[in-house]
Amino acid sequence: MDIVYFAWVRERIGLPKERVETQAVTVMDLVTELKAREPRYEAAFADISALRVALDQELSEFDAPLEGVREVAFFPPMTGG
Amino acid sequence: MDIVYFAWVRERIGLPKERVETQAVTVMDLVTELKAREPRYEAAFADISALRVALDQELSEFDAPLEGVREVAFFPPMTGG
Amino acid sequence: MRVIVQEQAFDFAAEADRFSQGAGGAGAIVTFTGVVRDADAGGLAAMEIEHYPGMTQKALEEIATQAMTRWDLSDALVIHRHGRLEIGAQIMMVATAARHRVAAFEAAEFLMDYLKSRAPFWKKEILASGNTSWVAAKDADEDALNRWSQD
Amino acid sequence: MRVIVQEQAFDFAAEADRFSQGAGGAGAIVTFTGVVRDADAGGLAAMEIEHYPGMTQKALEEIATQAMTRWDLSDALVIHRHGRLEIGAQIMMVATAARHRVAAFEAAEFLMDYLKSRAPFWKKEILASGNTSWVAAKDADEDALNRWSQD
Repeated sequence: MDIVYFAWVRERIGLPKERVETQAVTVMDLVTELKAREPRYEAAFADISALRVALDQELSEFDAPLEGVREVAFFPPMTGG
Repeated sequence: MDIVYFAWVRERIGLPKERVETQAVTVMDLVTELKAREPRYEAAFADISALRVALDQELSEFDAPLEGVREVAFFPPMTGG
Repeated sequence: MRVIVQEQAFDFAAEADRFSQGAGGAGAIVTFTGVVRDADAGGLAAMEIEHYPGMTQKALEEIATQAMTRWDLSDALVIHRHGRLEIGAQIMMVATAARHRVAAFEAAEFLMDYLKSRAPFWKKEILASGNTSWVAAKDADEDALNRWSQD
Repeated sequence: MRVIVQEQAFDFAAEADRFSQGAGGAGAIVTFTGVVRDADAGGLAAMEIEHYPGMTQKALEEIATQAMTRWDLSDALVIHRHGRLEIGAQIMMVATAARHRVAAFEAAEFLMDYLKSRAPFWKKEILASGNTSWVAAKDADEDALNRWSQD
């Protein structure tokens, strides 16, 4: 599964994209796995309410299932326009 | 005093502008004088609620005084834009 | 702030460009353009717009000045034509520039609502049949004005 | 309907002109242009806009399609840039064309509210001091979205 990061999430984690092997059932499970890895992940995911997630380029929720998903994206609230 | 007419008021009365000598105190008094003149004025001023008035190029009301006014304009509700 | 009343066509692109170049410090620019479209029932040949020469410029300037003050605009532009206009012709435009988008949108809508019901223009539809009919003011346009009344 | 995501500058006047030429049957055309302005506290050198390439085009097309349907637009245009933008540079524009002004205004505001909070762009302010800071999402922008929710 590909994970992509944008804006300060990307900066805090220190990379734009990575490939992970995971058995996580939901996005939240995946977040818990990532946070357990290293302090920079712990820091990036410290406040989930400050983050948004997209599954296969569609905005989604943290309790959404990951089955069949190829790309998970984490980023702060958007500031377009 | 100059009186100017626009849109269907002008068409109904049949002229764009005329000069009148009047002792009318308010716009409404002037309207009453004009209506007494001829059927085309009677027709144009039949329904005052369908008309607007401007005194010296400022939107005004039918009970406004005419003292010092040089130009009275009668017209239907505006449809600009 | 510029207010222009004229019979001849204006160049929307050039005006919009000039306006956006000059809107220093603004983060948001809104334009509105009104175009002659066919009547709801079809059969329109052209539109004839009458105005009150002595009053029009002054009325538009007052409205634009109000908008500038109320929304703290960095600039505002109003162009309105009169005379005969064919289908597809641009009747008028407004443009507003403000720091934030909400102010720019609100000011442009305010200008449009006031132009619709308070600027001394009257539209007459000239139909292909040769008939003509003065466009009636809409209650909805009068209602639209009320939202801007301040206590 | 056109949706364009690009790094290079766009020509607002030319785009607005092309849009208005092509908006057949529309009586009302609204454009919005967003421009890089100085930070509220001053000292901005430039803006850097990051986006999510795989998602941006699709997200903007969905938003524009929604607007086309909901307001029965005759046309809609969205252009959004990414990359580094200097003060005064145009960031993005939207344009809407409808029979009546209320629909054109509402659709443009809807597009803007969605772009602000739902399109995958992130703005970073680059200050003259060398400091950088990600622009925080505003509660007011999130609130602005709620007015468009349909039951």
